[in-house]
Formats: sequence, C-alpha cells, structure tokens
Amino acid sequence: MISQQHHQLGPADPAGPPILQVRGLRKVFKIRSEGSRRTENLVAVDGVSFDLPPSGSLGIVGESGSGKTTVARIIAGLEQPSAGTVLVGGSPLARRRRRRRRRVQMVFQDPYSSLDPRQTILAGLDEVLRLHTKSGKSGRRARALELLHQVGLDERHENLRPRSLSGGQRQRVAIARALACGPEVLILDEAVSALDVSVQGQVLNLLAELRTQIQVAYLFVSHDLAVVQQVTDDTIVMHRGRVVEAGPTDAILTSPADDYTRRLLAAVPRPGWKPSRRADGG
Amino acid sequence: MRSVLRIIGTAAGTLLAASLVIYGALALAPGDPATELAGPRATPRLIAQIRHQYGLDRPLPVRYWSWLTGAVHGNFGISLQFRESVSALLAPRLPVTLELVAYASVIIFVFGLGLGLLPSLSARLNVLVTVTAGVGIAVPTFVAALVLVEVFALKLGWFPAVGTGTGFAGQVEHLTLPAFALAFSWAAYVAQISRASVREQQGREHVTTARGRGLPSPLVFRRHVLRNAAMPIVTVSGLTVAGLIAGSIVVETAFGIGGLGSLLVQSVSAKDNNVVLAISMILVVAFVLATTLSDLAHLALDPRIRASARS
Amino acid sequence: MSAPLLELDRLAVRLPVHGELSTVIHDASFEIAAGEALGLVGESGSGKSMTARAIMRLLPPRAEISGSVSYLGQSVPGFSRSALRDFRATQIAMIYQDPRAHINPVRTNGDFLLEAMLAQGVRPAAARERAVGLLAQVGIADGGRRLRQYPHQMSGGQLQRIMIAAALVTSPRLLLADEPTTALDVTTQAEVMAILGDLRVERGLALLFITHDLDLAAAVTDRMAVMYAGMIVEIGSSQTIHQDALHPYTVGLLRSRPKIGSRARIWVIPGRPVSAFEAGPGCVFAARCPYATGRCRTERPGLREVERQLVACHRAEELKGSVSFSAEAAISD
Amino acid sequence: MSLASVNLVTVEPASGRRRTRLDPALAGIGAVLVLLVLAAVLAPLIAPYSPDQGNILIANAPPSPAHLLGTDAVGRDIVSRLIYGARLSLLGPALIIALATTAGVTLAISAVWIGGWYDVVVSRVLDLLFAIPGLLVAIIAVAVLGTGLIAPVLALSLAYTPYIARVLRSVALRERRLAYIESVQLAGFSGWAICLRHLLPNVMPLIRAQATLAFGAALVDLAAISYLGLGVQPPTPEWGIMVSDGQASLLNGYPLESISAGFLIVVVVVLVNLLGDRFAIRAEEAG
Repeated sequence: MISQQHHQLGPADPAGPPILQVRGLRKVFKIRSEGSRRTENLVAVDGVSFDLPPSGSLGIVGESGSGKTTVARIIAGLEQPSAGTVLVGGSPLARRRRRRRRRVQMVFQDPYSSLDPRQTILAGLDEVLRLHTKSGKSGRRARALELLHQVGLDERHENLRPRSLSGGQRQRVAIARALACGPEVLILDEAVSALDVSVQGQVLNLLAELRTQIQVAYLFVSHDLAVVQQVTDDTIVMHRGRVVEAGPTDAILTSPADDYTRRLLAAVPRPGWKPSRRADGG
Repeated sequence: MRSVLRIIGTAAGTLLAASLVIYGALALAPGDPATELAGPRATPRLIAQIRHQYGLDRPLPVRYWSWLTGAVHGNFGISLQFRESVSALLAPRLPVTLELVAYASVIIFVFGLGLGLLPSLSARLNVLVTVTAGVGIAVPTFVAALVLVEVFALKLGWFPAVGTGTGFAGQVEHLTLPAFALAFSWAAYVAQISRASVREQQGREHVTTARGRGLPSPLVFRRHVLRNAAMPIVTVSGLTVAGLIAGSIVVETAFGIGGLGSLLVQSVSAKDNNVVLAISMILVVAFVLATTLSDLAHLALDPRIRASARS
Repeated sequence: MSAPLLELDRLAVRLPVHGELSTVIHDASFEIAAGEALGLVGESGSGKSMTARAIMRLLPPRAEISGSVSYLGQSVPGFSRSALRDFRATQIAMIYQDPRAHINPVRTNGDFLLEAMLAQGVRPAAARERAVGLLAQVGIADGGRRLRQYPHQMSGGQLQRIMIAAALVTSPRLLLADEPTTALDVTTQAEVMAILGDLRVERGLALLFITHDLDLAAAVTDRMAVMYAGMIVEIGSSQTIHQDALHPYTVGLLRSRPKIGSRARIWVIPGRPVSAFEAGPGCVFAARCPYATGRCRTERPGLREVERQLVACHRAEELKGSVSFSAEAAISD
Repeated sequence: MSLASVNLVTVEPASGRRRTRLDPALAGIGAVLVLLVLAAVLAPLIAPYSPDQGNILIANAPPSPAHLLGTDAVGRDIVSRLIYGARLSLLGPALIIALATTAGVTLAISAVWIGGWYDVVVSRVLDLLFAIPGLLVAIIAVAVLGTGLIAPVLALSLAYTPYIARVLRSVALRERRLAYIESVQLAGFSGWAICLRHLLPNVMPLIRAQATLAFGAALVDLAAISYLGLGVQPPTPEWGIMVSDGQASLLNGYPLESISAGFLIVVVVVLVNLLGDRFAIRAEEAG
C-alpha cells in the first residue's frame, strides 16, 4: 500500500535535511451520523508521510473530502493530529506559541476574510513585525514597505483597509503578512482558487517569482492540477485521506501511475474533451 | 424522537434549576417567616415552636426537598398574610390569569399576524405596518392599560375600567381592555417579526427558483415563503406567550383583576414568601412550557434541525 | 439555419447599485437556435448571470431593461403574467451554481421535483413515476427513496443532479445553466457535464451555458460569447475562438490559465475585471489592454464581423495572431 | 524586483466602498436623546419648580403658563417631576445595560475562545436565564432584597445578560473561524491579544446594536417595577411611579400626569429602538 510508506521526494540531498518531515499523520473526526445513536469515526487523514526540502515546493492535490486541507491545518498547528508527527527543521512543533508559529505560516482561500477588516495594511504588517523583530518604528515601516514591494504593492496601499482592495490585492497582502513572520514553510491553502482567472495568473506568477528571491518552502494545497504545476517541484495526490501517488509534479501530470490520478486528469476540461460518466454516485 | 426527548429533558432540567435558585434565594432572604407568623407579641418559645412546626429548623436541602415533593402534589404550604393554604388561595385565581392570557393570545394571533402579513398583499402597506409596529412595540403594558381606560372606559364608556365581572359575557367584557393592553406591544412585535421574515424569505434564492419554474404566485407564497417564514414566527410566539404571562402581572395590577399576578405583587410587598415562591414557580412552568412547545413546533417545521439535533 | 429559438437584440440592463441605476449589461445581442449550445463566458461582474436573469425575467425589482428578448419571435418582456408563467413552466428552465441555496431546504426532494408537474395538473402517481425515471437518467438510481429525503441529506453533486432533473420534468426547449458545475469537484463536474450532454442530445434541448471557464465552455458548447464588463466582446464558433481568438481580452484570458503539461510562465492581464458601470466611455477593456489607442479610449467599438467571428475591437484585423501580454509578476490588479 | 509597469498599479476606490457618512436621521435621533440626558443632568437648572414640594391648594390644576402640564394630585408641577424623573428613569436602564453588556461580552467572547465544556456550561446557563422574563426575575429579587433601585437593577442586569451574550456568541463563533483570526493565531499572538485587538473590535457594531435595543426594553421593565410599587418608592420622581401615582387622578378625570409620563416613556423607547435598528443595519453591513 503506497500510502503507508514514506515518500522520498525531491533531489537526494542538495540543501541539507528536510525542513518539514511529516510521518504517519492520521486524523479522526468523531461525527454522529444520521439515524444512528453512536458516534462514528470519520478518518479524514490516514497515514500521510512526506518530506519537504528547504526552499522546496510541494503540492498536495485532491478533491473535497480528500483530507488535503486537514493535513495543512495540522502542519500549521491549527488542528491536533490523532497520530503521527510533524517535524519542522528536525524538531517537533514547539509548545511555545510564538517560537513554533513563526516557522510555519499559512495563506487561506477566501480573500474576503483573510484580513482584519478594521486594520490598515500597514498596521496589520506592523503588528506582526513588532511581535517578531526588535526593530523600531521606522525600521518596521521600512520592512513593511519592502514586503509590500515584494508582493507587487506599494506605499499607496499602506493606509488602505481591506475593503478598498480587490481580491487579488488582498491575497497579496495576506502573503506579505505571512512572510513578515519570516517563516521557513509557507502553506498556501487554495490561495488562488477564489480569484478570477485573470487575477489568478498574476498571483501565480508572483508566487513563482517570490521563490527565486527568498528562502521559503511552499506547501501548495489545491484541487487544480494545472495551477499546482506552476509553483511546485513535487506533488502528492490525496484521495479519501490517503496518499495515492507521489513524485515529481511533471511526471505525475504527464504519466500518472495511479488510477485515481488518471481519472482526475481525464476530468480536466480541454478542447475536444468528452466528459465521461462513471457510476460513482457523486 | 430522540430530539423530542432531548427538548423535554432540557425543559425538566430548566425547571429543576429554576426552582432551586428561586427557593434558595427566598430562603436566604433577610427576615424570619416564623417571627412574622407568630405575630408581634410572640414569645421566643412560641417562635421556636412555630419554627419546628413548619420545619424551619431543618437544614436547607431537606426543606427544599420536602417543599419540592409537596409542590409536585400541589401543596405549596401556608400563606403568611391570609393564614390559609396557598393552593386554596391560588385555585380561584389561576383560571382568571389563564383566561386573560388566552384572550390576549387570540388578539395577538389575529392582529399581530394579520398586520405582519399585510405588506405581502400590497407593498405600499409596508411603511404603514413598519411604523405602526415600531411605535406599538415601545408602548409598555401599563401605559397601554391607562390609555385604553382613558379612551374606552372613561371617554367612550364602552367597557368597564376595573374588575373581573361575572358570567362568561361579563368576564369577556371585563377582560377586553386588559387583554388588549396586554396584547398591545406583543402584537406589534409579532407583526414586525412576521413582516421581516416574510420579506426575508421573498428574497431567498429558492423562491427565485420557484418563480422561475412558472409556479402560480399564490402557490409560491404559500409553499415557499410562508412555510419557511413560519419558523421564526413560531419561535417568537413561544417568547410572546412567556412575555404575556409576565405582562399579566402588570395588567392585573393596573385593572385590579384578582389573578395570580396581582397576588404576586401583593405578596412580595407583604413578604409572603410561600405565595411568592408558588406563583413564581407556576409562572416559570408556564414559560418553560411555552418555549418547549415552540421548540417542538420548530422541530416539526424544520427538517434540518431534526438532523442536526442528532449530529 | 432555421429561425432562432431565442434572440437577444441590443439588450441593456440597468440595476440599482447603491441607490442609483447603473448599467450592468450593454447592448448584448446573440441568438440560440433550437438544440444549440451557446457558451456565455466571463469573469465576475461581466454580466453573464444577469443576462440569463433578464431572459427569464427574474431581475431584481426596479431593474430597467431596453432592447429586445424574443422567444420564437415573441417578445419576452411583453408577455402578460399568464403568458410569462406559461413560458417559464413549459418552454424554459434554469439551473444554478448553488443548488443548496436554490432548493427550498424545508421541503423534500419529492416536493421539489413534483411541484411543477402537479401545478400543471399531472396526476401524482404519474408525476412520481416521471420523476423517478428522470432521476435514473441523471444517475440517481434509488429515486423512490430520494424523493422522501430532504436536500440537506444530499451531497452537492447529487443535489445538482436533482436540480437538473427538476428542470427537465416539464420538457423545456431551452435550458439556462448558470455556472452549474463551479462549486463541484472536477470529477463530479465531468459527470454532471456528461449527463447534461446526453440529455441535451436526447431531447434536442438548447442550452445557454454560463461559465468563467473558457476551456470548459470550448469543450461543451457549439458557439460561445465572451463577455467583459457587461459587453459581449467576441462571439463565434467555440473551436475557432479557442484556437484563434481575435479580441485581446479573449486571447489574454485563454493564456492566463496554466495548461497541464506546460510550465511556461503564464501571461498576465494587468488590473482586475470591472463591472459595466466602472468602465470608461470607450472600449470596456481599454484600461487593461496593452494595445489600446486613443480611439479605443473614447469610441466604444461594436460587434462586427471579422473572419467568420464577431468581435468588438477597433484593431482586430491588424492585431490578429500577434496579441501577447507580459508575464510580469509584479503587476498588481 | 522591477516595477517597470508601475503605472499599471491601480489604487482605485474599489466598488462598494462606503465612507461612514453622517446619517441625518441618526443625527436627529441622537440629538434628541442627548438633549434628554442633558435635561436630566441639569434638572435643577431647568426645572421650574421643586419636584417634591407641592401646593395642595392647586392640586390637579389644568395646564397653564405657570404649570405647562398642570399639577398632580398633591399640587406638584408635572413638568418639573418629569424632568427630575428622567434622572432615575434613564440612569437605571443605563446601569443595567452597562452591567449586562460587560457580563454578556465577557461570557460570550470567553466561551467562544475557550470552547469545550466551558462553552457548554455558559450556553446552558444563558439558555436558562433567557427562558425567564426579566420582570419576574426582578420581582423575585425584590422579594429577596427589598424594594429600591438596587434589587431590580441587579436582577434585570442578570436577565439582560443572555440578550447580549447569546447573539454575540453565535456571531463571534463565526468570526473566530474566519481566516484573519486564524492567521493572527499563526503569527503567534496570545489569545488575549487576539480577542482584544481583533475579535472584539470586529463584533463591536453588533454589541452596540444589541445594547441599544436592550436599553429600551430595560427602561420599560424597570418602569414597570416602579409602577408596581416594587422599585424606587414615592415621592421620588420617576416616570413609572408617575404613571402609577397618576392612575387615581386619571380615574377621577385628570389624566395628564399618567399620560404625559407614559408618553415620555414611549417616545424615548421609540427613539432608542430606531437608533438600535440603525446600529443593527450597520452591523449587518459591516459583517
């Protein structure tokens, strides 16, 4: 069973030990199903293991209910795993909030809720910088502007509130905020899925370019195979809580080994595409 | 089925907790009922004797338990001010309060719901209903009582200003002004809620779907607007009945009606705690009954709650 | 080609936005022949959903429309109340992006499927039989049981199938599908599209397929119209548009979606999509177009025929085949 | 990084931007309420007569230039009593709302943040309180603590706590799951900092709306307690007491005392409710 083993991904060892090591991750939710007295166990994540090298980029692909978002939330520390370990830089997630959290940051899907509506862009960045750096007020502002430039915004945006920004601009600010903590791992959970096509392209190119400039590893969670290809080196495909296939992104997209991956690829619309019916029940 | 049991269980728990709190609070109140009972010239011996006789020397939990077991059997002890059994005191008054509340409920149902649904017949009535309901809600029961007395009893002389009346017709005549005073702000509240929920449902996507399928408008209104708007209205009705019972205290005092409410006020002033306790508990039972019934009705109306109560 | 089933001629819609009427659709013209599938493609705010609502006469109160919508030669805005009800009940049906919001949550699936038939006087037993049959056609085998269940007991994919079945119970001739698969997973989307395709062929059903996904529209429609800021900027055969789009916006949109199997940097259209009332007096796309000239900013181009397609661009001929956008990541919307 | 195409960076006033404009209706309501509060505070300067001393010789006098609304059954000036009465009639509900809002906000926010069994217990207690109308709680409190301002104010504070806390809890629960709260959590801020700096300010519009609407209801309940003779005692000027005091005169054909005090209560409650509705609409727009 492929999902139970640990997937060696990426080049053998160019950049030292993996920054993120996930081993045997399992998450069980207790739910009470309809018409039944007992609580049932819903296994959302089952035996997920992978490594992410420093400055690497790993995609997690799957449909809704595949467990991909739960994996991301466990790694970020927003959920506790039922079993398994997450090592960041070789050590388990620290109990101390502040130390643990700055190492792993996350950008969420919905651009309309990812920023505090009452905070200006600069205040949001400044708050994070004040917690994590020792710089004074002017130093922090300089750093905040640097971050804004990095994500394609500038001084004109610093005093705006989120409601004056478009969806794409908000996701850029969310990325800047995450980077302000100086993370080693940046989790992007469907971070471009809610954007219009023309804006999605802008943010994808930004993410690809940021990787060449700063030392940060991406964990890119998405349902969209074409999008994953733009920003990742390696990919794992998840289905019903398990990893069904893992390997270099290009290889998975061009010659998928697993049946489910093939089905996923076949379902992507393209000219001449004939959608097929499978008695799966939806 | 399990959700029904859960709702009933919650209601029973609420009642028990409420009785404990009210009993405890009154027991801890300053003042000694035995001294009061014995009268001003009582000797310490007599007081001690009375204390023993009524079990006041026993520890609080024991007293609570014996009160509770008595209460379930309709025995609420002796009234200090009337020197008679509380149950006997309450027996003739309970129906009066019930009639008043029932009368007011009918008024609320007819006028409140009627007013609230008017705007769905003609959008032009929307402002009228909003303003009427908005002002109506702000009129306290005792102000409504006085205005009704001033206009309909004193100026027009259509109804008597005070008293209970005899015979069914006499009772209805005497209870009309009190019932309208009691119903006034609650009818306005129900009108406002039903107007708002009908309006909200009319803007829902599923109503657009129904209209887009070419269904006749009365059918869309009945099956998709009114049916869904009924759920918040039912919830509010439960609160309304609870509020009516509380309001009856004020109305009975204002009109000098001999019901439970006026007796409660009188007993609080007279520090007649057994009566206060008994009436409070009867009122709490009524509130819990009203909210429980509306919870059950809600359950029957909304399949999603039936499902989520299970999960 | 026979007379069109549906014809829109210079349809314009104005809606109250923040208290004042604002244009959301400018002069939209297209036609759909019987049995034809037309894609209506655009990003958010392009007015594609409003176009469908205008056809159904389901616009919000106080909306103003001008131009004409005609169905089999009759004016839809001119329909009397009863004619409109008849039109909606027997000729046209609509399915929506979010079936969970568009189906009454407190009524059973059976109520939803049957009510349209019962309102037309179909006997309950016959209506039930027909509903179960249709459920089977959309891939729900245990129809009898499903009829007794409530919408919240269904998955999103199942509910969209029920929506499709409910739209077809009265055998309409035209189906308006407003992003019916956007909320679904790709494998479920494939299945729902397959079902829709089969039913369409079987019944000779015409389809207006609204989507933001150009690739999907190209795959499942005969012709498509690309909308931007309330205007149709290009319309023609789906295949031709997908391969040789003429309007710079269409070209940019096609190339800003990454293609599986290619890691090449995608192109980026600068700025963000705008609504009709935010666009300037000239070409609605001028503010984002790298080829915009002074004329583009002042004079609004109308649809005109260029190489078998209709395109609303002053420079369509000279730019043909040479449109490209930068892949600059720093460009912010 | 090159910003060659910097001219394409747009800072447009995005659609749907709403500056907080001054709403004329809101300003009008606010002004009237402020005037009322001022009148209450400055009662000794404004009121033409003492509220307590009457002249029995002019009892139940009709309105005249000297006594604009006439006098009551013991010859006290009704206008002066209404002005002085505003003090307790407005102070009481203000105290109730201050206490109930403090308790309600603390309970709701802590329940949402801590969750688990604490949330269950808090919710149960709030449900229990919600099931019993404030008027009865206040009457029982008077039975225990005696008449006056303190017992009903404490009891009604308790009774209005769930009114604030229940709605707030459900909204705060939704807010807490939004991405921006989770991302400040990930940035390493403490629960305190997140609740005070992010969660609380974002649910503030709702708190304001609920508190304002509760004020009207508390005013009515407290006045009812006074009317029943269980609150502050005569001859203290208070609107509920005035309605009650005037009842005998009303039956004797002198309705002005009761009616004018009652009218004032209705006017204040209508204004406060209008204000609350505006706040509620704003809270909805913000959320």
